[in-house]
Amino acid sequence: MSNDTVAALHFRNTGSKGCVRPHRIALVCVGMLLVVSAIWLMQWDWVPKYSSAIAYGVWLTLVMLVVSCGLGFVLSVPIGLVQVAGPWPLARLARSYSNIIRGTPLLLQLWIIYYGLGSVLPRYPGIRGSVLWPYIREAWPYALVALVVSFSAYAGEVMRGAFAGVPRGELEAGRAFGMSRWTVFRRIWFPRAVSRVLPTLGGETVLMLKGIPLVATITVPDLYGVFSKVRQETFIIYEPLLLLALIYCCLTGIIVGLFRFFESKTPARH
Amino acid sequence: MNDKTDAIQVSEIRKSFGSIEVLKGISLSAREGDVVAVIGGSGSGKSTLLRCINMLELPNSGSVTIQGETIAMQDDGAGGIVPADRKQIERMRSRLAMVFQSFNLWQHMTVLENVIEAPIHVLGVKRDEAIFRAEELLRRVGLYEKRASYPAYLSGGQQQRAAIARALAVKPYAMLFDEPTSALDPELVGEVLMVIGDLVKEKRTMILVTHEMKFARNVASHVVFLANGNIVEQGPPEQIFEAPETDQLKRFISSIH
Amino acid sequence: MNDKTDAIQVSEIRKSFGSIEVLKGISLSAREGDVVAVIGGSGSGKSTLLRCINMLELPNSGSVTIQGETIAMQDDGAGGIVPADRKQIERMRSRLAMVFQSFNLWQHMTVLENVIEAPIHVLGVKRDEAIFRAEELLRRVGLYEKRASYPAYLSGGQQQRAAIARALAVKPYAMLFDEPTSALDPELVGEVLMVIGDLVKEKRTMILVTHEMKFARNVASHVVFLANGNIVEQGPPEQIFEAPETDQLKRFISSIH
Amino acid sequence: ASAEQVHVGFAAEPYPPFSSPDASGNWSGWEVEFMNAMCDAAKLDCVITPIAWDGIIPALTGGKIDMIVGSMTITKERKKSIDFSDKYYSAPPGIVGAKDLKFDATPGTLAGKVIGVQVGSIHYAYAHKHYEPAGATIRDYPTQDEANNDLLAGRIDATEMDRIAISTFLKTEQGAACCELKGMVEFDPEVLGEGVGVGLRKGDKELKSKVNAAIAEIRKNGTYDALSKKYFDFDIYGG
Amino acid sequence: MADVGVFSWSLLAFQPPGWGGVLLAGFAQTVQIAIGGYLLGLILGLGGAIGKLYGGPVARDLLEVYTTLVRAVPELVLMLILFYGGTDVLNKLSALAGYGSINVNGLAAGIFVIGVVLGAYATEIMRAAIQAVHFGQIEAARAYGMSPGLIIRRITLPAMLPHAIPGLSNLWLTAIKSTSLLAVVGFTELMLVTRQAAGATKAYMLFFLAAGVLYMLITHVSNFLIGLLERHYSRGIVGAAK
Ligand SMILES: Nc1ncnc2c1ncn2[C@@H]1O[C@H](COP(=O)(O)OP(=O)(O)OP(=O)(O)O)[C@@H](O)[C@H]1O
Ligand SMILES: Nc1ncnc2c1ncn2[C@@H]1O[C@H](COP(=O)(O)OP(=O)(O)OP(=O)(O)O)[C@@H](O)[C@H]1O
Ligand SMILES: [Mg+2]
Ligand SMILES: [Mg+2]
Repeated sequence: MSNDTVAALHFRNTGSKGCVRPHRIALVCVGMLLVVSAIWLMQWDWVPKYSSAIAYGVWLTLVMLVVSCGLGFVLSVPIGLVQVAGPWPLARLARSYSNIIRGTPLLLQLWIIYYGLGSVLPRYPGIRGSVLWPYIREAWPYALVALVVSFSAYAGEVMRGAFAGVPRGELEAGRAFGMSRWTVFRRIWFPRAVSRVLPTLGGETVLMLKGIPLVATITVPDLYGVFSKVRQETFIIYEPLLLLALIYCCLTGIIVGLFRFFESKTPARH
Repeated sequence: MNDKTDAIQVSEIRKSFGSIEVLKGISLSAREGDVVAVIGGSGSGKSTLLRCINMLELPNSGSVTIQGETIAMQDDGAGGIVPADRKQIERMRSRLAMVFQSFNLWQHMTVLENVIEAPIHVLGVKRDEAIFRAEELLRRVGLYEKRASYPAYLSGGQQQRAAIARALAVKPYAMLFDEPTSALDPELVGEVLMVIGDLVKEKRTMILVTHEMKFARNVASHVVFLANGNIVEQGPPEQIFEAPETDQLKRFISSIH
Repeated sequence: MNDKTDAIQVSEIRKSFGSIEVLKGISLSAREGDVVAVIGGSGSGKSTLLRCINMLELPNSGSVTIQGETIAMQDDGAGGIVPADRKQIERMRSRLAMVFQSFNLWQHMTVLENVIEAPIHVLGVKRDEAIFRAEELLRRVGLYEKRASYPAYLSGGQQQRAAIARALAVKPYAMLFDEPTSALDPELVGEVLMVIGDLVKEKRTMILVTHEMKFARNVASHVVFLANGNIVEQGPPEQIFEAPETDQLKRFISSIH
Repeated sequence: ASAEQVHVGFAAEPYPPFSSPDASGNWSGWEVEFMNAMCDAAKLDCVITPIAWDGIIPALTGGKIDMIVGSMTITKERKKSIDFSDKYYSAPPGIVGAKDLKFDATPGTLAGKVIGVQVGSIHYAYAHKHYEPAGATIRDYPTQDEANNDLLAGRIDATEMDRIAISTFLKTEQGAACCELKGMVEFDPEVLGEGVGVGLRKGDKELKSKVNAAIAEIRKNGTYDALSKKYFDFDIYGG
Repeated sequence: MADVGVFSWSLLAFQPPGWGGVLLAGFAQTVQIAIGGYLLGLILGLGGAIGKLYGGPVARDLLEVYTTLVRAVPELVLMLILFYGGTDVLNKLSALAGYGSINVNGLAAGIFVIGVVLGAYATEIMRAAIQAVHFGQIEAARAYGMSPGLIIRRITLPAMLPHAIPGLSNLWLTAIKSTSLLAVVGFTELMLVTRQAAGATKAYMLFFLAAGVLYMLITHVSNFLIGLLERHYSRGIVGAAK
């Protein structure tokens, strides 16, 4: 470690991105070796049998991800905004909401909503006969509610920082041109805030993806559920977990790639 | 000179932050085509005055009249005043264009988008037309080549020129400049002053806070010297710079080079 | 004058960034007590030259001698050179004190802590003694009252003065100043120039990159004009400012006010 | 030397009347007493180690525990990864459902119904094999307890569990109020297996023979019947 | 069924048959694992960050693989892999070395798993924080002849702290919450005892809410302490500490 690497790192950042440097080749070889030996030495005969179940699990996980992040984000905007610019009772409310949700594990929230609330609800007379009953008795609505609530709290915190971080001067410039409050919000505050925190939101989305397996504990058969089924039925211990990890890596890669794409559409910060 | 109407009239503006009174009853008027230069030490309240004129800062008392129309204010019930009609304020502001010391360009828009934003979304100009005019303005301030760049990639001087183009795009009735060159490298000051000099030749009404005394002297039709929230002296530039009356102004002028 | 030894001697320094050659073989020497002012347009390589002198930037070729001791370099096997002995470089650097354009004060330390840091941790001075000396220095630059403040709470001029005190605290053999006033408000420039002027009176060896021509002229014993990575002209200030020979220098001098 | 320590894996979730922890952290239930008797007979120093059911087999193969006493049925599939002792009880499974719904344990009548089962149990395997193809929806619960709870709440129509668990459930006030035994399922040896045995690491021959000997001994000397009487009014060992 | 909506608070008594004592014991376990895992994560993170910034190319690539993988795979899956796979590998190794199977202490295993997961996040947080330190400050240190080790110790680390504290404090809250996942591998922490208590007494809502209160308690106390820390370490940063 020389002085000058320190300097070079700060200046060059990621100047040379060559994948063909010798040590990379060696690393890739080691990696390939691991993969090949995993394929050879481990047991993969169960994969074809479950492939359609896995595909369905991926689809279900993605649907839950998109819906919960989408709705959660929509909720997060007012949650973040009122904390920055809202009247204090609303700001307090949003603050407590965000603190409570972020202060307790998602697993606990899922259980409270499904086993706790869900077992209290049916005891109210009339509910079983209502048109909503077919949904209330399913597990996925509870999962979705818990995920949306969770995402809205985390993203709300991100958006709070984002709104607060937009330089006041730019908002004032908007007002100085006679923009109405709504126009300032729509044209400047919101897009500017979002463009600043796209990477962070990307990170939150990955976290959400990784939180989804917990819904398997309330009987929603997501991707993780499919694999625990595989494990229970075949009694193969590690192989399903490894494949599952691989699939999650791919999904994460896709999410990260998507956010990179959006980021490239917005101007850099520096 | 008396046949010109008052473009901007500020009367008895007072403004406190907490217990500190920053403006202690300032009155000021600029007729059409006037260039009023506001000078004064750091912290004397120059920026605050400018910001009170377009109500980015609400004065505690006093009134502002633009082009004969007084901004309606009402008591806020706590000893201060608040605008009575937000729509009026928005309309007024769209007639005054402000150029900030720190540019305040919208970082998420290209230079061109910055310039067409207010015409389209405030004045309701059609997009094509706004672009046409914006390109003309950018050519004029020498930024046509940079129209597709984001502000972060421009030098300070270029950013300031973009901010001026953005201000001009709303065809403002009057312009407010807050130290348009103080955030710039000495080498970039020149180009911005040149652009402002052009505007002066066009006889645009302007209120200009500046540290560049030489420039103020050359372009201003009227100079106002602010100290401790009061107008200590005002008059034509020759008088202010060559025959300062008060000690305060004399000290101030000698301290600047 | 010839009996003075060479304090800093730079010979045939070349430096490229990628394919652009920024310094094209610069030689320069400062004798003890000399004040060398380096002037030149933006991008002419002034900062790079200064940074090469204390090896913050590694030159591609050439050598630097401080107080008679040449910094040992060796081939890096890729056509460039690298320091042969890191300890030597660290020792050399502790004799040269650099004052940066952007101050570069350590933000997590108070002014006093900034000033005592290098004496204690590089020179091994005892804490009490370092504090004693630091307070003296801070008094001298007029910052004694601010010794317990963090840099972020100081004005630009105060920060620059703190940076100068920090540099003086290592009892440097020579000082390198990189545009010590260009990041400052016009009003703050004065106070920093005054402190530097004091150092000049003490006959401290200095290399000074500056945009303040008037100042350069008053304090420098020798002026070097850089353009495109070459020394285009050098000599005593009177000659450089009053009788420039090359067109380039003439143009440069006329462009600065 | 005195007896060596043996870590006995118990499913961490309560499974009355076989095993459930109380507030002081003591485990009680038929299976706990059985284990104690067995360990005494085999002269083993047994320590209860609760492990989530989901991970109990990896815990065994990974050496965290040395045997599983967790009402684990001996099945062909499981035998691929672990060994079993001889059986120590068996209980045929049945279907419990809400009183106001009409169906029995045959796949045809369960079409369109929602059946809850515990992940990884034989009931889980059975339901997925026989009821799902017939048109029933299977919901997988981490524990039987939660499935029962959802049955009470009306969120599932039925659950499959073994006869002993059924009788315990139907003895509770809420269980009796809402549900009834709809019928015993048709036997399928492939998934329903050969009774419940102690799970052992593959190749752990020594422990296996000790356990088998101990089970035989407590059955012979009456200890087994004595402790079973406290919990059940029928022969839990089965035929 | 009679007591719908009415909690029987006696279930929370500290002495059995109340479950309060069990809950608190689980809570203590949770806090222990969280602290242990967090400290391990910090150590890994600091090493990782320095390795990533200043290490050789191989070290940098390996660290990149570590942080990417760990951050891409759900904690639940990682825990299963590490918890079972880890002890499996350990046993095999010790068997190779001739020690026979060793029994891994559950607490140590939990701390290890949490630490490895948190380490990946801590690496990224600290790396970003180090990079956020204005380069001029490091350059100034070099200009005064400081050696690289001295620079890291005296300038980089303390200057980075204010940038790292927000991320690291979030990570601490994550640490507490992710202990709940150990319930899935049967670790007797707060979540698992909650579930046992709820299952045994059927008072689901009561125990879930009680657990929620305990989690809130610790996050609140943590937030308060973090606030103090932050104020202390962001001296010198304008507008940092409110
Ligand atoms: N939002 C605010 N809250 C509190 N005090 C303020 C605020 N804005 C300005 N001030 C104070 O009001 C005084 C005048 O500020 P103002 O910015 O108008 O000065 P200025 O003349 O523009 O100075 P400069 O030349 O340094 O820009 C200063 O003392 C400043 O600290
Ligand atoms: N690390 C670097 N990588 C690439 N190019 C660089 C680097 N540092 C400086 N340069 C380039 O070298 C040239 C000289 O830079 P230098 O900073 O020495 O100029 P300068 O004379 O100090 O200018 P100024 O007066 O604007 O500070 C410039 O064109 C600059 O873009
Ligand atoms: Mg101002
Ligand atoms: Mg420079």
